Amino acid sequence: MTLPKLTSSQIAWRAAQDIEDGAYVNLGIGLPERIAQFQPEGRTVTYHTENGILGFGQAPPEGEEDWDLINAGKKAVTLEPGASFFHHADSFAMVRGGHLDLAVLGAYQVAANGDLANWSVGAKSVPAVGGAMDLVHGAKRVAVITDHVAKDGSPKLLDACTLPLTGKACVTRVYTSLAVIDITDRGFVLRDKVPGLSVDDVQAVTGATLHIDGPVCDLNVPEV
Amino acid sequence: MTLPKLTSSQIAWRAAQDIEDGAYVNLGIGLPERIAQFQPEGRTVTYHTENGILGFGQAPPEGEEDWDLINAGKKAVTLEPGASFFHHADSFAMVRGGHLDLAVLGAYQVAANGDLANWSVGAKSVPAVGGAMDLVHGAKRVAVITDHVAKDGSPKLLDACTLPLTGKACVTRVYTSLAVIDITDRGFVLRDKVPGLSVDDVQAVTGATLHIDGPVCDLNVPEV
Amino acid sequence: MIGGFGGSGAPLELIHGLIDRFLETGHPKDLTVINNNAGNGSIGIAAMIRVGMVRKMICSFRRSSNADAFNAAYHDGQIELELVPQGTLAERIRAGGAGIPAFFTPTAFGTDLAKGKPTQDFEGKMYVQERWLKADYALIKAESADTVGNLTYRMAARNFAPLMAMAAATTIVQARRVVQAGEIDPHSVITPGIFVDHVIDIPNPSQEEAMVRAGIVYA
Amino acid sequence: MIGGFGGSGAPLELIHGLIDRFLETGHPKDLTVINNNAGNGSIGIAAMIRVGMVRKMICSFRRSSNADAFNAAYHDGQIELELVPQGTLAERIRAGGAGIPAFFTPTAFGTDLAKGKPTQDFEGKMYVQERWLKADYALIKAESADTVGNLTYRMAARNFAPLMAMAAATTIVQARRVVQAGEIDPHSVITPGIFVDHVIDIPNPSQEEAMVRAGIVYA
Repeated sequence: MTLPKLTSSQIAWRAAQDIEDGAYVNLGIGLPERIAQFQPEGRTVTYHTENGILGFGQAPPEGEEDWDLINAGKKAVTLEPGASFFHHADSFAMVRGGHLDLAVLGAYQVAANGDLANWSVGAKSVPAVGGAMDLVHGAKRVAVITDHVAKDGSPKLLDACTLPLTGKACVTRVYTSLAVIDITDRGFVLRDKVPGLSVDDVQAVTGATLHIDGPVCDLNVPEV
Repeated sequence: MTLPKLTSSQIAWRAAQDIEDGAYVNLGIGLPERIAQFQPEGRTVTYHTENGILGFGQAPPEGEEDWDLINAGKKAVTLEPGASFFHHADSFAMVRGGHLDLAVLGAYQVAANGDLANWSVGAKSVPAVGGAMDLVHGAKRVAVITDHVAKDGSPKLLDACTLPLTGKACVTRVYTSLAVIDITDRGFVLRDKVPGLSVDDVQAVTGATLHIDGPVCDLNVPEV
Repeated sequence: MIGGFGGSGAPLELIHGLIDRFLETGHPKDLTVINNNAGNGSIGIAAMIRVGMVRKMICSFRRSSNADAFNAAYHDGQIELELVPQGTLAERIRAGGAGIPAFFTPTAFGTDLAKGKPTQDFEGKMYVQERWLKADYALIKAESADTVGNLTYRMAARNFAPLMAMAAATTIVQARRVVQAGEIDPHSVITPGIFVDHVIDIPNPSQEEAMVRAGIVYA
Repeated sequence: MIGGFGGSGAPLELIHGLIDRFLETGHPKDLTVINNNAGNGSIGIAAMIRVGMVRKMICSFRRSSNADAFNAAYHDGQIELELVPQGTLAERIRAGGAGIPAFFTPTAFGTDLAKGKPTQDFEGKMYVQERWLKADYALIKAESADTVGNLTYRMAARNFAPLMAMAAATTIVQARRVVQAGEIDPHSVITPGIFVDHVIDIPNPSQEEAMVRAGIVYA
């Protein structure tokens, strides 16, 4: 049986719904970046990038890129009114100092105590860490956006990470292709699940206990 | 017998002769500030003030003060071409990070090992420290400019300071009303003395041994 | 935390508004005030001390020709003083804003101001461990502010303000000029809006030095 | 230390001048290079690695679609890597420039990148002690420089450059525009001239991202 699941864009859409008006947000390279395009209308969100911009906007049309105006993913961006430039130490003062409302990152693995592994797949690879280890300790909320399981079908949500950690006890919410899960003192708490799946269906592909605490909502996401 | 001695302006004049072309210099509040007016012609010296200006110049004419353009002594100043403004953390990064070539401070007492006391006269006073404790550890050279003895005639140059320290082993040269004295691994070394005084005359009002290492020059200072 | 150094950068209108509220309601009181100085003349922080709102001052330089309010309260034991070297004060505030709980500095090693603090040898030299400073509120004065809180400052009025804006939970700014977002060049922003919570338009702000020289007394 | 992040801010003309000298004279070599990345494409730092000038890279992010030069040298064991979280890298460089030999950060606590480093509890949370980074030389790219070395930067090309200028014994700048002292507004100076030793006028600098995309190979 293939489980019904959200597309990457749909996970990004769902994560975007939780970003409050007026928030300062850092979106990690890759899938998290796509959250910006689903920002609900009427909300003003200010995006931060590690390389020294607050208030950047969408990508410019092809051919109009200015390669001094890029985000941490090296992609060309544009500026919104009220943008500012600053150096890397000030940029990470914003991160480490708790000034961001939200950071959203990708994950290889997330543990029920909030541990995150997203920077190294082990000894054979050439490791790369970027700003992830800073972001997980700085933002007021740290969320993860990821497929529910790895490409080989193994669970990414676990009792304990087996890959090298990015940070300990840092993640507070996980948006997956199957569910929205909070991380609490009790561990994983299921908040939303894809319609048509039972709690047992989601539990079966999760490597740690999913607690139920209040209603579990249907993850109704438009085709995006 | 009253010893011949330099005026305060003359001590400042002598200290100014040692400031090299191109130097970045911080002059403490009070007597040290007067060194700037004796800067030898043909030398460019850039003055730093703790409150966030590099490249300030002399006081404006009375009535033309801008009270947002002041030095650490709260005195109105002007700007030289090439000046810059920065915040207090950047200002003390310049100090602590070793970027200043010279800091000149006043002193209550200086010890033969370079200890300086210039911020507190003891328990009864309301103490004030300002930037002195930072300056003594940051600049490449730390000089003191002072009367050779205290108002009551007691020596200010001592084997060990009796007043609370500003910094340990930080002063490298002392300009006094009677002499120019270096602080070396051996202690005080007499370099210049006021003409007409013998080495013994200077030693008699100094609270630690004055070593001789090479010629002792006459302190020939114009009337200023 | 209150911005300003000497007679430049003090957010006098904000301070005086706070004094007015204290005189009317009795609040806020028992404040800990962080500022380089401990008040000059009879306005601003000096007036806060005189009316009795301040329990503790954290500053680097209290002595001045007219810091009488502080001196009187200090000698009476009504006010507590934490004296911090100026560069250490700036760096502690920056650390508070940057999520750095402690750092090492050569400043004050071997002096009374380092008594009781941990010390450590790095590369053959001794350093003192200093801790971050944070605050519930920062009151600062800016030259221009835009509608998202980006700030610029005038000359040496910048001093501690950008650091305090980072280190306070709530930063309240009085700005001489409030403009639309986009009107300040992104290159010229000194304090990005992320550090700012409230901006009040004060088009003709008082200058501390000028008021002290004029002998003005507030409250 | 070499400025730049991704394809923005790399002082390519300075780097390529250094490569030319190495190819002619065999010097400088066995360099330790500090930069956020470890070279992209076949120009700049990637070219330095390929020609064999670099013994060690200190960086936060080495992985990219075309960091082949580094990958090859790393897997051959010809180059040493010190991987540092990006914010810690920035703060360590700032600390080097600011005379702070060590500081505490929450970043990397409990991870492999904090192994062997001292940790300490402050207010109930664990932090890692990190040390300053200094360098003999910094090579950086500026937009405008004046004759006393005051610098401005273009957009996100600022990144690590102001920090590296502080932390290096000798800072060498390539500037797109060199102007007389006084032509840069003192409020707009990002790097004061005290941190700058040499300025070279490079009116039409190469942009790393554009060169990588064009597949240009240097040396």
